[in-house]
Amino acid sequence: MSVVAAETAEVVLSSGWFLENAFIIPIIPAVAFALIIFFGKRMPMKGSEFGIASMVGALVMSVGAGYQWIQRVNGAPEEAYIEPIIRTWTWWQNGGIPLGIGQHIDGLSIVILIVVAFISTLVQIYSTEYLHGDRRYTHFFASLTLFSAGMLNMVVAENMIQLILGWELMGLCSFMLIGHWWEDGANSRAALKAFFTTRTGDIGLLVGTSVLYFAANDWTQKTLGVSGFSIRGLSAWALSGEPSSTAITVGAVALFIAAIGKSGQFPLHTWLPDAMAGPTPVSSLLHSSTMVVAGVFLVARIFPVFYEGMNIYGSNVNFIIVIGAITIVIAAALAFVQTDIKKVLAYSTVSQLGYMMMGLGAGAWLPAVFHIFTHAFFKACLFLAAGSISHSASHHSFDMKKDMGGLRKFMPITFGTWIVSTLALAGVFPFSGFFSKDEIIDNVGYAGYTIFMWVGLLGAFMTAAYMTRATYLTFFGAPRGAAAGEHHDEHDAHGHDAHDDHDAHATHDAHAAHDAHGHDAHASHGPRESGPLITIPLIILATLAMGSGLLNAVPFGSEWENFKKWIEPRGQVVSVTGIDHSAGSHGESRVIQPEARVTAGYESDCGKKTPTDGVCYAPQLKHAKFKWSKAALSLAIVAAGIIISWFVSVQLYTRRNKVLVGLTQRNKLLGAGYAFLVNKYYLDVLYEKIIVRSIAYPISRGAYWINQNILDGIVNGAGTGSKTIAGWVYRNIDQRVVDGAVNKSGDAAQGAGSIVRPVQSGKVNQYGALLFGAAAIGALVLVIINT
Amino acid sequence: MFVNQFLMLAAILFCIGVYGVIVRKNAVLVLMSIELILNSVNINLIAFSLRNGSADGHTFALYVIAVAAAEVGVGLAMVLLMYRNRRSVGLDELSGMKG
Amino acid sequence: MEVLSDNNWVLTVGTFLPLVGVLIMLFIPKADEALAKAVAIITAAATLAVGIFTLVKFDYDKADQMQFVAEAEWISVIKSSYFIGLDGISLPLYFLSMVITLLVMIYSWNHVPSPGNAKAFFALMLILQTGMAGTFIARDLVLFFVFFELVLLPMYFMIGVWGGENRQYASLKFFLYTMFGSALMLVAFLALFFQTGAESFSIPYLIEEGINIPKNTQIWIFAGMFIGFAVKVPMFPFHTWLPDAHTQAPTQGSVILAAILLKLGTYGFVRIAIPILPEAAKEWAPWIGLLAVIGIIYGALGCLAQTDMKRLIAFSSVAHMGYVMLGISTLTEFGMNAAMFGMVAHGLITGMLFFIAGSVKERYHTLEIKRLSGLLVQVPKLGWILGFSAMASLGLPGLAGFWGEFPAILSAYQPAEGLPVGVFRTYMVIAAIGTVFAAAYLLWLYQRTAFGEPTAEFSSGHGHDHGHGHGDDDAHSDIHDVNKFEWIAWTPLLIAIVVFGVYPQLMFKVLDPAVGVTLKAFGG
Amino acid sequence: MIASDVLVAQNVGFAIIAALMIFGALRVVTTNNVVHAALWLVVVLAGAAAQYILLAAEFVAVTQVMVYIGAVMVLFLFGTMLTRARIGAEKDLNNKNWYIGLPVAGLLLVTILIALKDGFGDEKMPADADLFTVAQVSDLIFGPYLLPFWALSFLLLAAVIGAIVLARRD
Repeated sequence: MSVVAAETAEVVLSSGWFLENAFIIPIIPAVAFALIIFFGKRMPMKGSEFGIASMVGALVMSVGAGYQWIQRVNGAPEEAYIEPIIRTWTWWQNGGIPLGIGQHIDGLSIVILIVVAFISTLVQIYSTEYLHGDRRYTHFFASLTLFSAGMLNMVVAENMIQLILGWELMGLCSFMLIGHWWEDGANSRAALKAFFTTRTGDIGLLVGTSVLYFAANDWTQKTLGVSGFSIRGLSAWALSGEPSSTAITVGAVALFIAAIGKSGQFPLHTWLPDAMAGPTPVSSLLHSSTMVVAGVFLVARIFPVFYEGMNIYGSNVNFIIVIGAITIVIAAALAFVQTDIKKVLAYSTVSQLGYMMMGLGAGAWLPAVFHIFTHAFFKACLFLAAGSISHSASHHSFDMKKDMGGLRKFMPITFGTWIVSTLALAGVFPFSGFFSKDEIIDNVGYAGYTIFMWVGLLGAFMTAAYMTRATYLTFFGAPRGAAAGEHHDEHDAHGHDAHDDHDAHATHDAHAAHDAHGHDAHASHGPRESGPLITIPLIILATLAMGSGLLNAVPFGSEWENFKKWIEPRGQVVSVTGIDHSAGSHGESRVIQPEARVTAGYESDCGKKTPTDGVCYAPQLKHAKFKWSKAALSLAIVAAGIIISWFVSVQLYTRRNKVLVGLTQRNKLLGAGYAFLVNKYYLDVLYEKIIVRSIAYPISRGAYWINQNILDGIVNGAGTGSKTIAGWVYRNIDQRVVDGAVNKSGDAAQGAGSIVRPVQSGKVNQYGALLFGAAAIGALVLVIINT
Repeated sequence: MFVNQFLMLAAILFCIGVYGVIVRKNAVLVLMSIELILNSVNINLIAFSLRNGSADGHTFALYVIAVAAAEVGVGLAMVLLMYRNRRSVGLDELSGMKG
Repeated sequence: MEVLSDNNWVLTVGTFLPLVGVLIMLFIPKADEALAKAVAIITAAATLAVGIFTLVKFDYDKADQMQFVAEAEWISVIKSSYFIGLDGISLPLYFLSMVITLLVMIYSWNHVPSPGNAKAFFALMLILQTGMAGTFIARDLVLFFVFFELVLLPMYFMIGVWGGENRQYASLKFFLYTMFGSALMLVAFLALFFQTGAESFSIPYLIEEGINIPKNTQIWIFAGMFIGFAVKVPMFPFHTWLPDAHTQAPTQGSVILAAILLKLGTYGFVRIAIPILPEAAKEWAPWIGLLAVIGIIYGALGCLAQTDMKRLIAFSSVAHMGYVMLGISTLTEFGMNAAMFGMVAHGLITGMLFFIAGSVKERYHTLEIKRLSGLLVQVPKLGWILGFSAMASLGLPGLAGFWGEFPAILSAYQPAEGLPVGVFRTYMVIAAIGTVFAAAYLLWLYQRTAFGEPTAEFSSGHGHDHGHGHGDDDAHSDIHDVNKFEWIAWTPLLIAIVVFGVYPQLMFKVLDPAVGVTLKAFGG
Repeated sequence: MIASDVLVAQNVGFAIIAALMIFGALRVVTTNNVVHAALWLVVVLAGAAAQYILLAAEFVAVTQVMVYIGAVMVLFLFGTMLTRARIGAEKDLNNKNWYIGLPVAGLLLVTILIALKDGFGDEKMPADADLFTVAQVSDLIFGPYLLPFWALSFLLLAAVIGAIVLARRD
């Protein structure tokens, strides 16, 4: 193989305008945001045109970049490491060290860029119809566009600080979008909760970034001429064998906590379902396909840090994989007891994110990223379908049991897209989900994490089951409630599902949405298919949900593994001669080698032993050999899930089977389990009722009390202290309260003993006399002793 | 000059002050007597600092003067308050601390 | 240190021009308020013009050196001279003070708090301006002290005369508290003077000499300065004057107090205490850090307990200055830069928040969070600006607040050598947790005041299908959205918040070299 | 010889001043007129200042004059004015415990005198003692005695605040 190295040593990687200027992509929507804010209201389409235009622009540029990246990869030799395109400008400085902002474009960022831009475009188009006539239509598009700017910026980020910038911007936008209908307290509370929870996770982000910076900075400055924030620097440093295991482990764990918060992993997953209080397009974009994968993206982005920090491959269990596995199961379990269709999808999102995390934890980097890719399409599609249902069929209710059922007749397109995406989510061959999820499970097993492979299979079973239940409740059986055309007003919406107030919120905000819509037409006629602005995005997404899996169809042989070829960073040692060390030049652009040469031998395997002649940017990853036997197993499990769930649903919801109906009421154990699930394992109780309450009320009150009474007391003591003494004297002089004073000083006197009591004449002079008399006697004694 | 002449002068002043503190009823006068005591102490300090040939005594004499000033200030303020409250500065009406 | 003293008249003019304005105002009849205001604002504008000229003439490649240096005999008896100069650390604050004063005055055009008397009010603000600007350019301890105290009186009157119900108490507390601080500070200065051979009060000289002071004496002197400055900052536990002063002060007072006055303390640390007494600074740093993080958490908790919007903002200042002090206490360039940036950012953001609080008060005649609701419905622009400022205040990246907060936390991971690393790393984690609290109280405030529907008592006459409480529309007639004076006064602040947030290098480029010089003693 | 003259002069001066002081002090504690008492106190304080000069402590003497006779006495007079309607003699300035006061004071005096007698006997002051300069004093204040100095400034501050708060009418 080293022969290959020799002859490829002179290969120059191709580049192109789109790759060189990918940093513009986030700037487009940022500008659009400003335009919407300032001129949006005056535009004919109330500012949405800016948003859509910017998204299209971003999409075009991303695709262009993607094309050129593929050229770049194809131009390179088989195993060669593909130099990412990195540009930095001085953003701020410290101690003379310039710290940059710029772009770091490689396969990963390209994929996410395209996904984000693409789905944002569709969702914005969809929203023009869905939020038509909304009171804050313009603000909605402003936030949506700003969100895209944040996400894209995070994706192209060259260093951690820039990444944090995008990360927090997304948090802000999700706050504004979840609370879009803030007239209703429930929505604004949900928004607060979402922002607050992710912010809690961000502690990890801040701490982890700091730790890694100080641990890595010297090495990166010396070796690569970049700061300890730079992603490239961190990756190389992590694999260089430099880092002390504690530093990198602490850093990795801290960063992963941030990922937990953002990606709704256990135990910080509780905010995501509540986030469904936002308008459906928001749920579809932010809380299923893009923003929530930010955590996963973070892990994938600086994977080497986690690879070393968590000792992936090296041990048969680690933090990431455990969290991922737990999340898969608990979230899937929760999805069974939801009556709100959006909440089912929310929990399924959480569970799928668990898959991605588990994959990354097991070193299955590629399948995880691929799952981000496919999941984005089918999950967005599912949410938009749910939105379409509530928009046109169920009168802005999301309650499957109350307001849906039998809708497949009324809305065939929505139904079809829903089914396709459901199958994809369940991982049925040949839909996209199969190729990504099954790969994850397969690789997890292959990497030696057998238990977790079984957890994954269990998750697949549950996924299939709860999606079947949701499908049945929504599209089959007899129409109920609004689906049957009847208009229930706000009050019984409040009444229903007393045990789970979040459903109440969901229905409630549906009404807020309805107020916002202004036109009350839905009340009159029954369900119907939605308009083209809604269905066309659905169809597009469904198509991708079906087909996108073929990009990396492992079962069909290696020539189908384009995704792997284009995206996966190759764990090769790269000689650092290519990189110019003219760092620190203020201001002007600093291009680090768009055309790095590929040198060094291929046989040295990054991540296993430390590189000698050069640096590694990525560990060499294992890839499972695909076997139909294993696939068959998982497919069988999925099929079982679907069939069983279908049977149960029919019995439970249509036939009203005596055995099943009310089982949870009859059977103590099941009842308890049901309550446990309905209350989300009581985590919310812990967070809101116990932790937040205690801080918000007793603790802060206590601190404030200390402030007012102790600190302030000491301060005022200087002035009012003497005042009180005087007041005390005054009170005692005052004849009217003399008794009380007598008692008071009486207590003091009793302390001294009732013998001395008569001495307490209260006359200052006598006290003086006593004092000096005692002194005199004491002095006399001393004199006598000494003489 | 003897050391004692100063010390004894101080002692005499001190005792006169003590007497004043005990027998005087008017609060202002009591304060004055206290001033006498403080001054006698100062004289001692200065005398000793001359005897020992170090300036420490001076320092502390200065400190004592400052403290005395503060004490008079607060003392008179309290007397004022007391007078305001009950039109008299007689200390022996202040029998509130009676046990 | 080499000093550049070309066009050295700039600073003197920039500092004392407001006093000239005051002189002119003395001859304006009290009745003619408009004229008085006009004169005052023109003076402030002229001052700002001088400031801009300074900004232009400033040699940014030599930001680490003192520029526009002027030195003249002053009080030769005590070897104190009129010695002024400007370097990268002073420049932003010096300029900020001018901007804030002008904006506050513009805002005051139609917001003169009761009991009126615009002439005196504006005159006081001009005097304040001189004091603030002077403090930032003084290079001589006595001069510094004079300016430092000059700030005190106008603020005392501002609170005591134009303040709220409880103004007597608040102003007296503010005054005595700060006096007490500066008394110790003065003693410390004198001690420093004598310890360095009673040669000179000039700061550069003292920086040269200070290192030779025996360590124990240094520690005591530092203690004196520490209390003097800490009261001004204010650091826990010397902060209790702040909420009262802020709550009682008129809007303009609060803004100036938050934007500039609090910075005098931190500036004192950076400019005087730490470079002159490095040894003592090292000894004290862990304790300063401790108080800083206590302040962060404690201020946040204080905020959560508030029911009054303005008081909440006041407490948030305690928390934010905690970050600044944490940065300073690390004695590293990272920390100092963060602290300096944080000062300016806090000045802009909290100033903005106080403006908003003032306008809300003016419209609703209350700041009770309970009674305020649905600002976004009744005064949408004001509501969004409040949201923006809250976001900036909780340190959202892309806005100015972040650059004071994050690097400060970052720097605590690796303090200057000689400081206990473990301790500071603990501080770092606590400070990071503080950011969550910041988010909590600010967003909670925002959710309670801006979101939802207006409360019944204010919603009447606004067409919302809610219980028309006691429909006295005259009480609500003044609930209007942002007016033009407010726009003029606020826009620069808002723009600055965004600009510094998006491109912090603007300021770091100026600060960084100067900070490096300040920390020479620590091998920074 | 001259030295001895000086010494003599000193001793004479001391005797006269001491006598004045003692007499003044006695009047302070016995007079029936508060204002007179204050004025007698002035005599004593001035005497003390004189004694300081004899004891080679100009600075303290000056301070004594300034602080006491300048400030404290004024305070006293003000106190007198403010607390008493009319100036002039009056009866009930003393209470009835002279029978306690005299013995206590006497006992104390005797004891101290005895102690001093066999404490110092007829030890003499160093005749050629040179004056203490202000510089020496200030060195001490800002050197070893810095801490008490601060404590003192705290005390003064507290006194100021206290006085304000007490005397304010509210």
